[in-house]
Amino acid sequence: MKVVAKRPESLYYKKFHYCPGCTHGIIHRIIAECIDEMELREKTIGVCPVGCGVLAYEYFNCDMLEAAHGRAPAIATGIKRMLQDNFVFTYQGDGDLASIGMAEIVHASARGENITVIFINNTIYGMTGGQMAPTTLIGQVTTTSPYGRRPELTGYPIRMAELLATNEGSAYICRTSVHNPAHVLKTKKAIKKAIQTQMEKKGFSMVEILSTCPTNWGMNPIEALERVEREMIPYFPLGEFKVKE
Amino acid sequence: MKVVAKRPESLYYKKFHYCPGCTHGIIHRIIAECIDEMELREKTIGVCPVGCGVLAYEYFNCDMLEAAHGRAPAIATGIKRMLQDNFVFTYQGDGDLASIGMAEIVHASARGENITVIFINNTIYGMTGGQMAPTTLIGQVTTTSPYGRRPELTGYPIRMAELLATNEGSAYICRTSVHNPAHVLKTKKAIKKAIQTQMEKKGFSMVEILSTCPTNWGMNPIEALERVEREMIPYFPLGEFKVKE
Amino acid sequence: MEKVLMKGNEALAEGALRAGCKAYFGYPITPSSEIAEYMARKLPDSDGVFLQAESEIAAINMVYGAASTGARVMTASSGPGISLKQEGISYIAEAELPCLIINISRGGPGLGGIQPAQSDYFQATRGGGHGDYHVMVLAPASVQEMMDFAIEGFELADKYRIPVMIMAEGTLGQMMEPIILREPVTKFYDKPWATTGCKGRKPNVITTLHLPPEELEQRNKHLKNKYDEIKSKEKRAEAFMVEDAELVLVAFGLMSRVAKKAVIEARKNGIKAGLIRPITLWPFPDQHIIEAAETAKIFVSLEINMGQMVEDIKLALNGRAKADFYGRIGVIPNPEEITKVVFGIAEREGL
Amino acid sequence: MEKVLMKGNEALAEGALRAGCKAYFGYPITPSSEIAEYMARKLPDSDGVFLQAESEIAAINMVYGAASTGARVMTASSGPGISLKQEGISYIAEAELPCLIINISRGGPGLGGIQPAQSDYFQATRGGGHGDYHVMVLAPASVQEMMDFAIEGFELADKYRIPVMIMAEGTLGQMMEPIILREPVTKFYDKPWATTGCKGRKPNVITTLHLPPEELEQRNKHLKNKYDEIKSKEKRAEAFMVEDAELVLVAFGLMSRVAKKAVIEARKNGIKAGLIRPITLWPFPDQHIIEAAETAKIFVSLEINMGQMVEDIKLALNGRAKADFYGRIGVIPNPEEITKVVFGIAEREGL
Amino acid sequence: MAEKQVLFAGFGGQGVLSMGQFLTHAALSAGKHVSWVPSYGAEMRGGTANCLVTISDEEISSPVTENPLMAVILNRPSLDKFENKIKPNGTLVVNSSLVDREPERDDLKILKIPVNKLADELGNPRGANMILLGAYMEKTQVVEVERTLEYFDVIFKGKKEEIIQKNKEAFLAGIEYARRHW
Amino acid sequence: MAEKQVLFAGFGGQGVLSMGQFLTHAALSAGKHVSWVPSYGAEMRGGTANCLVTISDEEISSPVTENPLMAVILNRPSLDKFENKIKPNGTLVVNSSLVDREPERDDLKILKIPVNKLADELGNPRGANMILLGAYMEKTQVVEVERTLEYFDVIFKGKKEEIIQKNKEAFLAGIEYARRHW
Amino acid sequence: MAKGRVRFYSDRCKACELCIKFCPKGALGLDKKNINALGYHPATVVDPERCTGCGTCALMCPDLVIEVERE
Amino acid sequence: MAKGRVRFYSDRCKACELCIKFCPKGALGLDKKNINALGYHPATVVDPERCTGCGTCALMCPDLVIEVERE
Ligand SMILES: Cc1ncc(C[n+]2csc(CCOP(=O)(O)OP(=O)(O)O)c2C)c(N)n1
Ligand SMILES: Cc1ncc(C[n+]2csc(CCOP(=O)(O)OP(=O)(O)O)c2C)c(N)n1
Ligand code: SF4
Ligand code: SF4
Ligand code: SF4
Ligand code: SF4
Ligand code: SF4
Ligand code: SF4
Ligand SMILES: [Mg+2]
Ligand SMILES: [Mg+2]
Repeated sequence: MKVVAKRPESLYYKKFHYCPGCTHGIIHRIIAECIDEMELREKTIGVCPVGCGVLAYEYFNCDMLEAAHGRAPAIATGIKRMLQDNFVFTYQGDGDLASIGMAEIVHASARGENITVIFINNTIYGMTGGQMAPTTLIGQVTTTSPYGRRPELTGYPIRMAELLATNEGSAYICRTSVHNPAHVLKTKKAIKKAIQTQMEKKGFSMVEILSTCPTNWGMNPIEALERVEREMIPYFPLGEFKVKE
Repeated sequence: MKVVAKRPESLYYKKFHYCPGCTHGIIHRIIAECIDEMELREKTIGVCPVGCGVLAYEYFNCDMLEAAHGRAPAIATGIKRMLQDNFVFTYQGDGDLASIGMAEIVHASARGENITVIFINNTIYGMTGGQMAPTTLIGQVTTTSPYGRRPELTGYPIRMAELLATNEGSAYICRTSVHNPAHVLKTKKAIKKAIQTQMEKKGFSMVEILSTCPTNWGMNPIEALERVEREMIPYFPLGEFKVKE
Repeated sequence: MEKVLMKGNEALAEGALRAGCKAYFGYPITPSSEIAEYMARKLPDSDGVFLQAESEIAAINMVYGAASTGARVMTASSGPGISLKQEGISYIAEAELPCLIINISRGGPGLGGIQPAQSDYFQATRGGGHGDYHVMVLAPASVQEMMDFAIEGFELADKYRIPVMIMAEGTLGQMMEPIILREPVTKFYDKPWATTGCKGRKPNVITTLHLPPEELEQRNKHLKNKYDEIKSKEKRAEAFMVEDAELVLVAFGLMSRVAKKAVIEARKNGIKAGLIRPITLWPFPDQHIIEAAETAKIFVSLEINMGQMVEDIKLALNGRAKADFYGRIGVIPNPEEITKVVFGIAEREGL
Repeated sequence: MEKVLMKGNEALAEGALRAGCKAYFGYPITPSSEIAEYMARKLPDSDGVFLQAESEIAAINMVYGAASTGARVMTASSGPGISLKQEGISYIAEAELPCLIINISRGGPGLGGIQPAQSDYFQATRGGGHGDYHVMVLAPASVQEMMDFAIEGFELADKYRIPVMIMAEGTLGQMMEPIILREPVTKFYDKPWATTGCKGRKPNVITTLHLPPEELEQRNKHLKNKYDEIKSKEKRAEAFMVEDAELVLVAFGLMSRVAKKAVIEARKNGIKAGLIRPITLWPFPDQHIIEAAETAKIFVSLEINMGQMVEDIKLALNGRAKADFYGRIGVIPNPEEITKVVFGIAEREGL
Repeated sequence: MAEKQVLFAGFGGQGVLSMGQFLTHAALSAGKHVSWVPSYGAEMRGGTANCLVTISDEEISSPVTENPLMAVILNRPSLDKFENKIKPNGTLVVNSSLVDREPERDDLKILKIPVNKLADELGNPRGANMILLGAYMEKTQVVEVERTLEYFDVIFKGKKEEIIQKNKEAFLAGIEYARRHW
Repeated sequence: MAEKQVLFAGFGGQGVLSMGQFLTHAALSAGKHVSWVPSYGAEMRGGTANCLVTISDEEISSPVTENPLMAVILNRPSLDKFENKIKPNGTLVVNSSLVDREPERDDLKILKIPVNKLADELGNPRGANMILLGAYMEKTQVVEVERTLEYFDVIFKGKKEEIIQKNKEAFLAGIEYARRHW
Repeated sequence: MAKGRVRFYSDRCKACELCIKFCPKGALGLDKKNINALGYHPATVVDPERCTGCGTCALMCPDLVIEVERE
Repeated sequence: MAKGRVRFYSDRCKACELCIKFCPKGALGLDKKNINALGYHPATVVDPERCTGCGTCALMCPDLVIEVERE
């Protein structure tokens, strides 16, 4: 018998605190698989966000830091500048990266900072109980857009991949999704490519991953995956937005 | 005899503190002329940056506020949300807007905030004595890039107009220059269009104006204007990047 | 009067609305987020503005902008967010813009925990930002006061052109108690300094820049005079059984109710205990402490931190009596625990 | 020994380099910018990293990241920028990451002015951020000390795993004096906790999150113990003519040199004056105050602010002697002015 | 009635907080002084939740306590955490569907009820908490159950009729269970 | 020598700060204790600038003072601001090219010199400050001028030879002027 | 037909049903008879014969519940 | 030829020479004989006859020094 699926070495076997069916868990696993397969665990330093991923340091079996809300790219910059041959990644939600941390992510990208950002876009603030995010879709009901997000009041969801792709310093920018097995595999590929980009010192890399928040969307996990396909992908098209050769 | 040129009502006749030949002065004047010509002085609320324009409130003859460094768009948002029929503008340098104030400007634009931003891009921190800005050109010597800006260390100059144009909320985004009379006139036109955009409640408007800093560039004022044409415009192309109808 | 069961955070938000609050700018953070959420639901009803800012920094600067138009406006956050607002608060204090700032406190430092704490006392009372400035700080102890102090806070803010902070332990924001709903405020202050467009008057300018040292000194003196006036008029505290007290507990916020229970227990056991509850943390009600020192031999500062308010008690006492400290962090200590502490100290001090 | 004429800011930067500083992250602000500019020129020589951050917030978080790899790193700013760093400083203090933070102070609040001030004393000593934490604060009084304290600051930071702040008036950063260049530091501390990749060891984690209240309380107690240790070992002050002094001036930083001159003048006129100069602002050298109170009837806190350190003096005195305050803002008062103040007080007090 | 403090504890998803709120509302309707203090932590998913309800005839000074008179425990970790905190001779109500050990204290009045099983049987798995609450209130009468039933609609004001009905059914099932087994 | 404090004041662009630095370096080279305290304000363009140089044989306690012994004044606003601060019987050196009024105090030793004119004549308009400094030092000998000339290259270390030469010329022109007119 | 073997660490399962939904062979279901310590009816193999060991269930499981082997 | 008249508020002038550079008629120059209170040789009309009143000088002047009239 050949082992097809097994927990990766780069994850401890601690239970995740995530809600049932939340795709944070899937993404953790595939990041860890990439680190295993590229044999980087002992060289890796990960930076957690404030957001549902805040405790990721309890799961990843490598050196980890916990950042202030939104500042992971600055912390990663500090680390990477001191340890240029290590693999440094951040794991950030859409509130963390696209709201409070906007300046830090835009500048990390503009500087061509040699770090890899895993960006979990679930169109909501999960951890704090379902407030609006900059990525919340038009019409979406959240606790701070109780009548649905209205563009005349709060504008339009920000497409971070497209925005960061305008920076020369961005070397690899891609948007993927994990709403079904095929896309999980594609996401894994993208993460590997992002890591490669960093290890080849080409500049800033980011994989934006469309993710679910069944709890705060008020859906069961399967409905949530369906929403990704039905509502999110049309506004947040998948694909590579920047590939520096 | 017909008066061809005269100080605009929207400026006091106080002497500017700007260095000889600094184009901040030209830009002040044409903003005031636009306000005069569109009869908006009594409805105007301007927000000054921290930067060489910090004292603009001593020059503009209308209600004015002085913001914390980089936060003018947030302050303007607070004002505009309370006074939706007034004309609210910010005046910001490239350190103010593109460095410390990156999050505020991106979000004001993403929200489609009905404000007008006059963005003075002089590729340097003027007020604090010539440090590097996010817009500093490759190779440019500043006090914090004493060996010339090197992309492998600090990435590439950010093109704010292009970056903000990716936001749906941006209604009018344009880049102009004031390095000769024809472009001064074009800049004035662009400012009017931006104001119009706001008064028609179409959303966020910004005019990025290429400006000089003879003092910190170590040039005389005329050489400085030549540099704008020779070095800045090739990297920061002029034109309209977003015009929402 | 009919009482309504409400969460502390919601009562505070409702109080702000009744005080005529026209805009809320804030960034979510536990345990304060219900304030934003309540405002998001209710402000549109009164043509008010709810806007979730991109960050605490943006939020406090939106408050700066909106307050400068003369409207009653507010923001709410918790420790880490309040830290981020420090620059903005310093600006607002200097510009003398009235507004309400809420800190529903949690444990720090760093990300810390989300459980109740009072460890932002210094930050609130000593001005965590740069420069010589103060905000008025009110510390409610019940859900009713969450509502009442929101209303009172706006009044004080307008009266003195000062940012007013309401600081409450996370638990007070999260818990429910029945409260009486207050009448809406209908009288508002004139604000001739507001920047609303200069039609019919000279332009107004709001700035905090004062390059000539003399001008800067003048501004600082002006602020100091205002602070001195507030100190002379607005110190508030609740005193409970202090007339003959030999041992005085000092505690604010929800913590003071635990302390009250301990005082009752102590009295039952013949210990002459009393309680002073500072209602204004700044200005600190030192006069109450000084008066109590006429009978009291020892003061015990009870705080959900490592010892901060105890300094203000010592400053008030200036050697008149002993000042002790008992603190926890991340938990509101229980009446049982505090009672034990009181008994212990009373024994030690021979009371 | 040959002396070199240097600006205070440059001497500080050079001191940091000699202490083995490997990275500088900062955002320009008057009157601190020369530190960044010096580092930008010199750090590349020693394969160090100079990076102008996009903001003070980014800068302090870059410091967090770089310090966590075990390197000696620093940032510098002035009032408004230090306010913006408050959240980050609270995180760094909790995470116990050694680093150097410089505040070349100017006048506030708000944008204020760029002239010298000491009005960030509370912010520095009381932790302007959220939660119970402290940074060590050193206050140099000469260009030589700007260099010396940079070296000493890194030592203390590593020794206690604590952020160390050097606070100096703008003028001290801007002025030139001849100094002796110190020898480079060659011995460094082991940092087994650093996150450098887990090759050959178990993974390291640096976090400030402690959700279980017990864990949070434990962390806070651990920090408090450390702070108590520092308080018992590291209080520093310079005493000048205090043995028999009846009137003791207390002043720190450049201001203390003005005070010293006033003491000399006063002594010439038969007034028994003395001076205590706190070198560590936190921990505050209260023992020096208490000892001086054996002869002194009155202490006068001289500050370039509206009265902040005077609270620490009062806390130290606890009623043992009077404490007065004299302050300016945006200007360093002159020896002539201070001398007059001293004469006035001496007369009033009958000394 | 002297002051009574009741602790409800279980997983985040078990409706622990709303049980407490329901009781608080009921007590308020019955003219009591009340307070409801939750543990909170939306920032943390998947943890345990609890809340403390105080009911009194007089003004409530301290709404917090470490030693409640009664505890209603919905899962094993909560039993481990709170068993020893209950006041001597207090009451402990346990969801025996999820708590797989016996309480250790012998001074407590212990009431067991397999609510998940009962809820499954009732065809209303989300009703477990109301079953438990019904049983608890029937047995202890901290607030009169009859009055509570009168106020049922008021307490659930704003909720869909169907939901109120389902909750009432579960509540009644709990009362029923208590009458039969306790 | 007792402690001497000299104030230099003028427009930002007039080289006021470097005059002071030059004097400070010269005094250091001559074995004195020195300090140089600038007004600073790169944040504000177009304002006035000044610096205070202290020279002493002993350790300098306070490097600041409000009442300098001497003031070198390059423009009118500086005269207005500082005339009354100079110590009784002190020295006031004035750039008469730009200061269009007479000093009012009569206890001061007043030395006037039209440096902008002289600099224009020298074909070195940026040399005005060095002319003034040369004249001032020659007249007052706060630091021996001969020694200063010896150390000229050291003080300007790192500058282009041509620039040093131009500065020296201007400095000498100032000495010359002082010898002839003062 | 079975060429695969799946193993469930049921104490971790949160009954999200993603594995069930995406198993191409319909081999999985919830175990209604058991409640794990997290309070859920965990997922399990209802028809082991169908499993081909394709690994899809493990690929979609957010909680590292499933290990898959194939012949 | 002159159809224009320019007026200089010389006390404001900082001698940046932008007006001089952009005057299409070469009508302007610095007044080397005067130094204004700001310390500059202010710009002035050296050849009034040439001025057409086109306004370019005022358009480029950063310091509101110049007023232009045209016939
Ligand atoms: C400075 C600061 N502001 C706010 C918070 C509160 N907070 C914690 S997580 C979070 C948002 C999380 O949303 P997101 O980044 O989208 O992550 P998710 O939980 O959705 O994965 C917020 C606002 C905080 N901890 N610190
Ligand atoms: C929070 C804060 N950080 C830094 C500064 C210092 N500062 C003042 S202006 C400025 C940059 C000005 O550059 P820019 O915005 O490009 O304007 P310019 O002067 O070039 O017109 C800086 C860093 C400050 N006042 N406040
Ligand atoms: S709250 Fe949302 S994002 Fe967070 S763990 Fe639960 S489902 Fe996932
Ligand atoms: S420093 Fe530069 S930008 Fe500022 S006024 Fe002078 S020339 Fe203009
Ligand atoms: S391995 Fe494939 S076939 Fe087997 S249970 Fe999992 S998904 Fe179904
Ligand atoms: S996907 Fe995993 S957690 Fe979800 S039901 Fe299947 S085994 Fe359980
Ligand atoms: S108006 Fe035209 S022609 Fe006349 S001086 Fe000005 S630029 Fe020259
Ligand atoms: S453009 Fe204006 S400031 Fe410049 S030289 Fe001409 S008149 Fe003077
Ligand atoms: Mg999210
Ligand atoms: Mg600039």
